[in-house]
Amino acid sequence: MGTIAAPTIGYALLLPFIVIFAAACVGILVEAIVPRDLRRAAQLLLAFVAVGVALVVTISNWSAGGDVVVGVASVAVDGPTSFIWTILLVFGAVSFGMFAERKVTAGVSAFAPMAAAVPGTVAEREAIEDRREHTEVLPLALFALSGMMLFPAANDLITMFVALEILSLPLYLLCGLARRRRLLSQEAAMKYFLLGALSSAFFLYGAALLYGYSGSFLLSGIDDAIRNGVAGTGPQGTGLLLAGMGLMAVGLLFKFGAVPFHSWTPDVYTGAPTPVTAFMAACTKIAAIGALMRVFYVALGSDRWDWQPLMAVVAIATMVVGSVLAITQTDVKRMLAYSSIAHAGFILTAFVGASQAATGAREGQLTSVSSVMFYLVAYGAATIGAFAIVTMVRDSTGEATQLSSWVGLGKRSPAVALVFSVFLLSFAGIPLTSGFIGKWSVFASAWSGGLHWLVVVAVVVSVVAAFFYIRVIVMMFFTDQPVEATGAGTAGAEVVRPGWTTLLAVGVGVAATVVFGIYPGPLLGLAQQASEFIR
Amino acid sequence: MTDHYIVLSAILFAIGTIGFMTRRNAIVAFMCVELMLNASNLALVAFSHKNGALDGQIAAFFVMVVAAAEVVVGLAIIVTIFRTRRSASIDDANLLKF
Amino acid sequence: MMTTAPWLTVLALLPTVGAIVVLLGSSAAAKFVALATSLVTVVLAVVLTVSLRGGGGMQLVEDAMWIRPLGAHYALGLDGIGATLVLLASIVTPVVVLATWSDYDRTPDGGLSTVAAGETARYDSKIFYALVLAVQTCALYLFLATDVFLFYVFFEVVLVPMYFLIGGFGPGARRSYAAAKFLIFGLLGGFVMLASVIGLYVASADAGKASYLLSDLSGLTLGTGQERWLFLGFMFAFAIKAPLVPLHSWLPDAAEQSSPGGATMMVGIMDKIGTFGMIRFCLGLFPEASQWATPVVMVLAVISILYGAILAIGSKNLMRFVAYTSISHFGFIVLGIFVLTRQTLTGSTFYMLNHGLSTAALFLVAGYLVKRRGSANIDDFGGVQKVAPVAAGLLLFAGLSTLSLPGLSSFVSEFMVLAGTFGKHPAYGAVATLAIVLAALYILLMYQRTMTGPVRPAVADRVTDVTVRERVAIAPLVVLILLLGVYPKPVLSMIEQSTTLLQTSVGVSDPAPLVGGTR
Amino acid sequence: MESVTPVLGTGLFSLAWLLIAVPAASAAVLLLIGRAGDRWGHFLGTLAPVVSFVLGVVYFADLLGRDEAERAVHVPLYDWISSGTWNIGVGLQLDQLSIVFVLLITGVGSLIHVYSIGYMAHDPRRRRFFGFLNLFVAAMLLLVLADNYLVLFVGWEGVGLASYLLIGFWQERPSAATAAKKAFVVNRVGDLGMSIAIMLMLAAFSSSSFTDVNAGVGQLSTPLATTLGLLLLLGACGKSAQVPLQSWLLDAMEGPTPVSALIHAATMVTAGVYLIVRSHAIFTAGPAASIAVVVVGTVTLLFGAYIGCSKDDIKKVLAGSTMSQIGYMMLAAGIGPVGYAFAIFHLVTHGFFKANMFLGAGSVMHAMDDDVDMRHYGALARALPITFVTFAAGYLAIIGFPFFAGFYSKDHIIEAAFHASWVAGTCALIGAGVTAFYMTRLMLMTFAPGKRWREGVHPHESPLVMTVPLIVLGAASVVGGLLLNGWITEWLNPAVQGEAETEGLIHFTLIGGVTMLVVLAGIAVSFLFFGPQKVIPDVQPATRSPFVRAGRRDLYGDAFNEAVFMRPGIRMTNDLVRFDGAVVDGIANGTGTVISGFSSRLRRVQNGFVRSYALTMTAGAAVVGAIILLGRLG
Repeated sequence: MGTIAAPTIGYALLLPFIVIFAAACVGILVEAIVPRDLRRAAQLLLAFVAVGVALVVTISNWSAGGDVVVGVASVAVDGPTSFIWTILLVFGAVSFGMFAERKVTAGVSAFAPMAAAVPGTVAEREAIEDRREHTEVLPLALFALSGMMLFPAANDLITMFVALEILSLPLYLLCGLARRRRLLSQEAAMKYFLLGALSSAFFLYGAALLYGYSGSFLLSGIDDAIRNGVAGTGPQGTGLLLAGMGLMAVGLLFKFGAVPFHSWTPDVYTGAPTPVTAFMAACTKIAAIGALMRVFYVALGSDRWDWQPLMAVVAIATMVVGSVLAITQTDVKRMLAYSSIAHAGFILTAFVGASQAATGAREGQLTSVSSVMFYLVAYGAATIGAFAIVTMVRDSTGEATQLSSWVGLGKRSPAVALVFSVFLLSFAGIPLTSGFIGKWSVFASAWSGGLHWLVVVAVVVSVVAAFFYIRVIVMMFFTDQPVEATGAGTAGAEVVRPGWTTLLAVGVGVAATVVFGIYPGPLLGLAQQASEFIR
Repeated sequence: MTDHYIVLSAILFAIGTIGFMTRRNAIVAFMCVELMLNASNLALVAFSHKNGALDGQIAAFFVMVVAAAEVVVGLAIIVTIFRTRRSASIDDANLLKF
Repeated sequence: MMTTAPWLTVLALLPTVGAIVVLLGSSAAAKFVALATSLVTVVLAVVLTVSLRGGGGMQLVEDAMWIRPLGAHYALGLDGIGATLVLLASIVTPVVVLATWSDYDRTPDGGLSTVAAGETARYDSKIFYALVLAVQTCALYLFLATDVFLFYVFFEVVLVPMYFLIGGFGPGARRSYAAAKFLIFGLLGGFVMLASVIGLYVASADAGKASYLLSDLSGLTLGTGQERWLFLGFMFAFAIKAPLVPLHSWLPDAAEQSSPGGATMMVGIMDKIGTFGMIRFCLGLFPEASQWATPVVMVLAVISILYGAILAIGSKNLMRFVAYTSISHFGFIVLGIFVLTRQTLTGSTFYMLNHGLSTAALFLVAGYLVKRRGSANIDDFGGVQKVAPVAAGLLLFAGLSTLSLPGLSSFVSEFMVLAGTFGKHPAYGAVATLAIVLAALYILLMYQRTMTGPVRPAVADRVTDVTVRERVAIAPLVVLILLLGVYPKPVLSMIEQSTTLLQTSVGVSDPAPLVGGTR
Repeated sequence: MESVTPVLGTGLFSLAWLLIAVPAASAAVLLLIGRAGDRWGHFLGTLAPVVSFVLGVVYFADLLGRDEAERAVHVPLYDWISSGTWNIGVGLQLDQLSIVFVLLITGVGSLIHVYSIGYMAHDPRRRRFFGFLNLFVAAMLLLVLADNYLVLFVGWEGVGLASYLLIGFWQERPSAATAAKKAFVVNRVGDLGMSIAIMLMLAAFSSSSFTDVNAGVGQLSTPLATTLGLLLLLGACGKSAQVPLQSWLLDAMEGPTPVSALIHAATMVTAGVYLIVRSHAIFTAGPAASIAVVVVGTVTLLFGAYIGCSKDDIKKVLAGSTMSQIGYMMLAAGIGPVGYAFAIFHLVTHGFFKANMFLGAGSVMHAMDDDVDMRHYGALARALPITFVTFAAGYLAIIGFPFFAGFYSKDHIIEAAFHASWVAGTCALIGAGVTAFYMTRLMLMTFAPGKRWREGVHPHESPLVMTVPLIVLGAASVVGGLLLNGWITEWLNPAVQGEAETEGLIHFTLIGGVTMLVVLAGIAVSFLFFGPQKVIPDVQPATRSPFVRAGRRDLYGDAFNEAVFMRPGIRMTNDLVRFDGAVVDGIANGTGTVISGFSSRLRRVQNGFVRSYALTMTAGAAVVGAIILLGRLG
């Protein structure tokens, strides 16, 4: 000993993350250097190039094969990581397309011209007239994306915590940047921030307790401790383990939007600018469930008898609350927020099932991780597509998110209503959409894990969930236009033709929903191959 | 001996949690979160000491950095809201509900 | 030549192609395209059915791996049972198209057609026919699928076009409610079945190789408890679709709020999926559990028979009336399936065909009258036969078919079910036979209230006799009902070959005659 | 018991299906052709039963020429329902029994068709009427020619359908529509028994053919055979309007009178008797069922006679009489082998004289502007001489006046009944007296002097096309008994395993003498009340006599049905409709309401306050801890 061995970093494998992170940093510089007129173009170019490069590298690393722990054992680049990175990058890029949209809003972006200006003041009006905009949103989003990539790949708790904050902090800001309805946007930002900070604290304290139990931050170290009982055996040690497990769960479930840690979701999704909502709804959920599975399968997998009942209860609560509350919503974004909660519940059923090779899943059988990952693709595609359509349906006040103004959309804009229906059907789990295959696979994993009763509950809740998606379809296609009521706002919304980037988001959503609904085999196979965490 | 630190950290964490739920001022609420983070730091350091390894203490540094970054973002948000609403009460921001 | 091409795929996709052409073409052309497509489908269906060789097993089999990780195959096959229903789905569709020929055409000023007083259809004929063809495609896939997953997919998908058919073209203010109710019930059944479908996958994966092929699954050995649970999931879904009391409450609403064409597609074709599913999947996959459940199912079936009949007597709305008669008839079909003798299985399968034909006739003729009178309330009619004797005659014929008059096809099937049941479970058979009295009562009461007696002024003003086109639309049904009543043998023997195989695989044999060797 | 094995029909007999096909085809043409056939439809419709009659005569002649053992001819046509062990074919069986029916149906049927040409001349829907009549003839022929019970059942229901269509022929009259429906539904109750009987046969023998059932029934346990017999009896009661399923027949008189003559007097309603006689082996194997037949027959013969006494509607008197006469036939059939041939004998003669009288009644109504109330008749003998004479022939036949048709057929039955049981015999005897009473009453009220015509009624004799059938049937009423007596028992006995004794034409016994006296007494009583010198009130006089009121209300048959079946049935239907709406549908809708109510309530928790969200989270964390601990403890 004596000499300090140079740490092996494994830059090649980390490259996708590094590229995104670096691009974000460069983006900050761009803000400082590039003239205002060119900034937007430069940022867009930068972001898309970075995502493109990262995607290429991820895929090439993945196809080269091999699950490796890199970055001084802090990051695990294994099958699930590669899969999650890929879908994160794709969905990230698609959401960035929505960030770039300017056509629907008459030449300006969806973001505040000057976030610091108090709404309604001269300063704000000037900024509007100046056609200023915050091009920082893209670097911020890139930072968030890099955090999201790191979060599910983190192999030790401290890295995970740092990643959590990297992904959260930019999102807090992004939430407050809506151009219209500034007050709501700011409120959303504050709520998200305060509650997010609280949950981070829970997560961190849980991490500390697990460290206290095992003497290691490494997931494999905790696993070792549980298996072999190294450090804190005895009742006190067990108490640390259980408390740590519980607190970690709180922190992670918060990010995932599971009941009872979901309260922020509807408010933030509603208040945030719709592109940000789409980004959050799709990508944060991916990152959070990735991290959740890594911690609970790798570090706490040997103690799953302790957390499975807990997670089963949470899964049920999440499905039920999300679905039931969505029924009475009157705002599209809010309804989609509750819907995302319900989907979190469905995903959790597979997570609880914990059907992995380590727990006796057979060769060729769908594992929990693979089914969750497939579900994420289906859910993400439909979510981003649905929010993209939300940005297109507008009236005089901006986005017409009141469901009442969607009435009769099927008559006025059949194509858009049809596409939206496809997303809704996918959410509802109707076959020939990817949502159905997703539902099938998560329930199958739960069943494989022996949780037959949970599947039964889940299918019954699915009916309730389907009900509110159908309600929207009814509104679009079957409800008659109310005879022009006197009040404003009841007038039906119109679909504004968006730019190609938003159309791309819709297109990717539809394509993924339909293709993976009809022919999901290859993607499922891919998910299946990439479903085991490295320890 | 270490156990006492752990207990203290737990108490601090609880105070932070309760404070967050009871205080209306956004800054104070946020400070309560900081208190919880520091409780975690204390626990990390204590466990590090107990385990005879340094990684817990290093972790505490990470946490401090992250906390600092969080303050930056948090204060920015709170200040903006304050400028808009002329109030730092978190109960006043109550447009989004149900 | 018949064996090389994927004929079953061609058959099932023909309506889809038609639907796409309908959607792409003009509204005016929609009905012609729909009629042409559905006629080609009939021809192909008949040719394929006739070309079936004996033996009763699956023929014209197609099998391709579809979703490998799930073990789902794109697998189709035609046997005697499936062929019967394929014929039904093929025959009823052109009849529906022709019977609704100009109902949903746009008015000369481009407005939508009126479907009831003060209500217009929500869409025009283009959408209507596209949806009808879509339902047909789904139905054909359902009757051809030899893979559980493929079946399940279409089991759920068919809800969507059907839902739009009800909600978009129904006559009443409550059509959205009825459509939603239809869908929710359908989804409830579908999702519960999903649990069982998944359970099957896990069981087959545990057994070695995940596969949804019927042929693989039927060889699976399941634990008793497991088999029963899985069975219940399937049965629940089928019992909603077929509707068995007490899971029926969606059907009267859906039928009442449907257009006649939509109701025909729904009750005539789509609901057969339930009873077909019981035969193919409940019996095929879970023979032990099916026998375990038989007492309960038989009780429910008998209750359905009587309950539906009594409620039909009490119905005040023509469409609702037909729905309740169907509930009664589905009771017979289910009873026959679970009694599990050769006669009842064959009879039930044949019953599905006959019920489809006679319900289609009943719905469509009622639809002619409802369209003219502008109301489906039984009390709004009276004396129609004086002003529209042919319509009244057709309605009576359809009614007689519904009450299983001997000499008409439905008698053959109903009698087979009843007599077969009686031979094995005399008490059930005897109680179920009460329905023949109730059936006479409900049909003739309805006929008396609507068609006979003094002509009501509103009827005299509005109701005219059916047109030639409308008669031509119903004619094939009439001919088939008569023909199959007098000479059902070709269909029966086709079905029987498959039910014989099924009975063997379930492991049941017919009760021996009380007095042996008289033949 | 050894049974007759039918020989396979070849040659001419392989065309026996034409018997049925001709009227069926004619019916199809008439019903489908539309107005184009209005001009010639009734001719085609009349031709069809005539063709069948001619064919029937040819077959009859052929059978006459055969050995007794070869007179049962089986003509299999095709496989109908083959499934499992069943192999039910459609086939015809021409034997001594069925050929008698064929001749009766097509013979009397042809006459009635001819008569209808005149009777329905002014009805705009005459073509359709003939279509329905043809349909009836086809179905009735199928019924009697079938070689197995299931095919018989097809005909059985077919005649029911035709009966329904014809009773309700004047559909715009609500009473006609109701009567038609009632007839069908009550018949269906009988069919219930019939259906279950056939099911039982299939369960027992895997076959429903007469041959197999007759051969196998001996091996069946007596209770089962009795059950089978009782079920068939239920079917027979429905079709033949026997107590307790009698109530439809009186209402069925709503139909046009030729229909009443053909269907509700001569042929269809006697199908029950045919069924019992055809099923002789079953009743032999289950003697208790035979006793039930006797009881039903006896009760009905009195029941019908009673009703016949108290009606003023000429058709209803005849209907009551029909019930009563069929009661005699049932009684005969129930007695067993000694009675089968007599039952059929009476059935045939009854077919003649009752058709005759119904057509006569039609002729009277025709003259009286469709008035059916006998209190508005009187003195018609002079106005309608041919009708009167033929009617009188029928009258004498039915009361059993010596040497008229009924004299032979009915007296045989009364005698046989006395041999079987003195109770049944006495009842039959009383029935004969009552028959004489009400028939005399009818004759007196209708034809005896004393006009009670409504204003504007100018009776005139019917046209030739109506009177010729009357004459033919009147002649048959006179000589039918003379011709058939003796021969028919010889002819039928082998087919029905009968042991009926052949009596000479002039054959007086003690019972016969007593019968004669009773009949005379009935006539005398009738003259006492309704004689020519008596004033018959124009409207039905009110009465407090419970017996008269009971008779006028059909002995409370309808009241009973209403109280026991209809009203509870309606109540149950209404309750069930309410139940379906409130409970079954209520649960479905209620679930939705509960969920959305729960949803609106739960929404309130999402109150927008960060601090309350934090509380939720913390509470959630506590719950998480609790669950983990509970998991550990459990």
